[in-house]
Amino acid sequence: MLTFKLQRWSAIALLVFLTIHMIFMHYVPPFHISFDVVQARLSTPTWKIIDILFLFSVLVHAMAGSYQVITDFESAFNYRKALAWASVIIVILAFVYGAKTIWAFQL
Amino acid sequence: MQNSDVITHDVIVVGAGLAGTWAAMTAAENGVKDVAVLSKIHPLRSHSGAAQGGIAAVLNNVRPVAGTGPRGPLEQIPPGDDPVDSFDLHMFDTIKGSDWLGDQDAIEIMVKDAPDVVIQYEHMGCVFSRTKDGRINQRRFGGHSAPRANFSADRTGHVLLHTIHEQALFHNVHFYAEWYVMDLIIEENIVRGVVAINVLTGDIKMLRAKAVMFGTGGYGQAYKVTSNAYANTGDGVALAYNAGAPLMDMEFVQFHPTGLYRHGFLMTEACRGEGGYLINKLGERFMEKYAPDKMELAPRDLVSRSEQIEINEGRGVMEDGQGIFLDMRHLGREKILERLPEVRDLAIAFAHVDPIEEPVPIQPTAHYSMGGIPTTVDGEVLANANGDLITGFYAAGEVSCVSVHGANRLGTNSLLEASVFGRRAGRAIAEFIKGGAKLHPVPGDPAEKNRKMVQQLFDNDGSELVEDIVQDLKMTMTNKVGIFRDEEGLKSALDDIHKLQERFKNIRVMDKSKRFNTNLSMTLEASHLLTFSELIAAGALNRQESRGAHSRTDFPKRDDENWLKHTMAHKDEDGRPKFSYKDVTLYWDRFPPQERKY
Amino acid sequence: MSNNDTQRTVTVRIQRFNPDVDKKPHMQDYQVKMWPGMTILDALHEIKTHQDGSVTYRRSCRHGICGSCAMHINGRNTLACKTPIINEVKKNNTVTIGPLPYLPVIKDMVVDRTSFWEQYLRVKPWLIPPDDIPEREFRMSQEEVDALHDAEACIMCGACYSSCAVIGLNKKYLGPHALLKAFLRVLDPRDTAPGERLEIVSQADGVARCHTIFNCIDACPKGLNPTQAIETLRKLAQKRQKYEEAKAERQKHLNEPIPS
Amino acid sequence: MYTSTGFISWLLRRISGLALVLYLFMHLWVIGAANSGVQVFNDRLNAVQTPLFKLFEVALLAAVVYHALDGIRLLLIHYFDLTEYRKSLFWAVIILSAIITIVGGGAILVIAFTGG
Repeated sequence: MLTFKLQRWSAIALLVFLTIHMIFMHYVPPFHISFDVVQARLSTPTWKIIDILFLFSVLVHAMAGSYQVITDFESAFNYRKALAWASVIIVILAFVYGAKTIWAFQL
Repeated sequence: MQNSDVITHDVIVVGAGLAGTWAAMTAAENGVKDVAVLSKIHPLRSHSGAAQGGIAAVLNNVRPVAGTGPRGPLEQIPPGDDPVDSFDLHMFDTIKGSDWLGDQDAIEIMVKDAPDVVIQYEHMGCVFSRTKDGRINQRRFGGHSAPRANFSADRTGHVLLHTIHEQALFHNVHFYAEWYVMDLIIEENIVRGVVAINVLTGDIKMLRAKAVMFGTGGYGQAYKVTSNAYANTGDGVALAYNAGAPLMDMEFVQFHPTGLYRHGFLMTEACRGEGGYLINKLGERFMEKYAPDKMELAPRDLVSRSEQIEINEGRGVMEDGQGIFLDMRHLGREKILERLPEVRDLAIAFAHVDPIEEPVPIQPTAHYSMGGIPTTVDGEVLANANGDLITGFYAAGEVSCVSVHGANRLGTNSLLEASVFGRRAGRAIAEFIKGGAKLHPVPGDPAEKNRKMVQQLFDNDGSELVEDIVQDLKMTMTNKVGIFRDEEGLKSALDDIHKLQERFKNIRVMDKSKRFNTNLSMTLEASHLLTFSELIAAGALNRQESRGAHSRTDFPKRDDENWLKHTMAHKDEDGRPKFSYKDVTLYWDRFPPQERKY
Repeated sequence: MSNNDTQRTVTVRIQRFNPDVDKKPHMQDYQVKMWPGMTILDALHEIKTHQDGSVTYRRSCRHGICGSCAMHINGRNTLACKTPIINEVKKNNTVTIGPLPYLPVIKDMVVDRTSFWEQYLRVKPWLIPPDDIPEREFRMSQEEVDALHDAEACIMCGACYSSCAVIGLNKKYLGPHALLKAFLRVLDPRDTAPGERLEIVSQADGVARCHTIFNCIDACPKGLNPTQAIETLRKLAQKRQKYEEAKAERQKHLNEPIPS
Repeated sequence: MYTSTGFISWLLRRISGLALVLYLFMHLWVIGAANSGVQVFNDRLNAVQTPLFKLFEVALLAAVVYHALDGIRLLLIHYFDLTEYRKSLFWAVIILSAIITIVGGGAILVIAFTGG
């Protein structure tokens, strides 16, 4: 039920963040993306917060979804505890890596 | 006897419908630890679940609105107002319905236990329809002079069956689903156990028990048009009869007035209870002629006969004139959807008729077996007309004959009978076991005997197909032992049955595999049909009167002088039935026999 | 529909499999002469009793209330007894019949429903009533009864269970039938263990495992809606405490008339 | 196998979901180049902004749009008890996804090939 809830709430968050992300990255000029473009955007704290939250919700949604897909198989279902921990670790690692990347644009 | 072939339990219940499950659950509830239920189909598939209209009990929740007559609207009885219904009234209706053949002591017990049983169902989680203030709702039913059919839309049997099955599971009753009982072992009037085949594997085992209880249901499959399930082949009555127990009042077979045309599926009596009409080809409500007072809500035997007369005199509907219309259009969409949803689905699925818009074609259909294994009011099986018992053998429900239904059962009294006497049997079994009942030895090796019998059936490379014999039997029973009977027809029926029994010796079983061989069980069922059909015809031939569901055109009057008694059939040494008779218990001062008019 | 049309001969294609003799299932064709109003079950009966006694299937009541004869007919699960054959033989004059999918086959159309009944037992299908049992019935309003309709009308035929893609992958999942039963007890005003039941259905193999595929609704021969029951249980599971309190409050008035 | 609109939607949802998970980690790796300095980032990003990758982007858009709309459908069904409308909602999602993909994907391609 926890997975289910995480997935539902992250899905709702994603509907907001992803729409923003898609529009700004693909449909608002400049259309060619480079370091400067990203840095210009990320210089405002609001964008930084939005991107951090976006990153977090997308990771949660992705790993909760993958976990569900995998544990639907009865053989994997029996190892669901291990798989859950693996998912959590992947989320943490990817989040740290992603957050570091967002931070990198300040340089 | 190999030990691994024997299974032992304290109590073995055969049949998992209402009566059997009630008995098993009650015995377990009362401290018997080792209760097992055998059923040839999964317990929740039992035919009790097909009952639709309701279960009778004097609860006094509902009364007719004053001044609206016998078919007017109903309302809940406000707190403090006088009750309209009473035990005496329920008793009288049942006795009159039974055409005075019901044993009045048993009827009194059933009627007085009824409210308690229904309330227990409710407390166990049964979902009943409700009145405005939240009590169990009640409706009218044929032959009942007050609204006392407690119902759950039109699937009452279904919800009762599921409820009681859940409770049995809760009380750790062990279920053997898909085990077909093929032999009952009684020696020296003491029950020893049963032999059963595990349908899944084909293994045949001896199951020993201190007490064996039968709740195996009725024998409606002997007729061509029937509301009964494929499973209702009267296995219980045939097994008991073959094992030496007597059978009582087998000639009384109820025909339900409203079976769906050609299919025979039940269109519940509640269709008429809620206000539906019966209409002939001329558009007449013909029940005016036959029961001016109760009209469509006269008892089933009377309504079925009236329909058959209309059909025989050429006023039937449909292409072959064998149908009658059940008209519910005036009830309105809302009432039909709320109260009769399942019936509507059936009519749409099988007759392609929506009762909201069109009248539904129906015809009388074989429905209920009043006769069966004679028992006391505690479910103990009688060994003879003197009242001796078969130790450890119990029966309740449609397979038994207590007898509360006499010559004709009233609607909603069957669910009640199965529940009340199933529960009483359960209590009696618990006392019997706790009173130090013993496991009696089994003489010989009955399992091996049955294995050989099956092998013989497989080896018998005859030319007859089981189905052809069964179909011929059904035609004979319907045409000659049906709603109307006479001496000539019954004699010829007996003749037919004897010939069919001979033909059966020349059968061929098509499937000879071990695993899930339903061809084998159908063959054994057919032999049971042939066994008890003979008793129906012979009992009907002997009974030279018309009473309830038994209607002789050559003896159209009831004859209390000679025939106010139960028929008991025993198996003679030569395998033919031998008849004796048992007195009916009557309260002469309270309910003396009178003419039956509606 | 002309009389001639309803009485033509049709092909019934049956998936045959007896694990004792066959390595794998194979199809076998039978010719059956239709009569007006014939159902799939009637056709099977005709085949079994006159052509091939080894064709095996479960059946009992013949009118859609016992739940024995659920099988896979022309690609969907339904009750053989409730399906007119005329509606099914439109393509090539043939109807194809097999066992319920995703379940081990015992013989021909007979499947092993063990997991189905195990899941049914897991939700504790029986009512757990209050300690204080009144002399008369508990009071319930007709609205409260109506809310239970789908769960109470369920005949446990297994058509939904064996149409569910999740069951196809994972027999540990409770399945629509058991969740429908759980719904019946959770919603029943008389049941005192809604918390315990919601706990059971909230486990990893409970309501969260439902992926809203809706096959159960499409398959149900009684027209019931298990998905809706599952959605309701999901909502209740997320506000369990509040629901338990509301129910405890309702149970204080089980002996009192429903106010009009 | 039991096919139905619900089954198809479930299958599409899973396939698009798994594709998006793969894409997500690729995306993280590409953007992660920022950790290695401006030059690496710009090189890597230029590599994935060629016209070929723009075509992949349209496929990505289709997956995201379908996955999101199907999710919205499930949310609507959950919160507003719309199980009765499951089939029409499914077709609505398919049609809407197609429209958005064509319009949005067209825009991406137009921008890419006209140089923005």
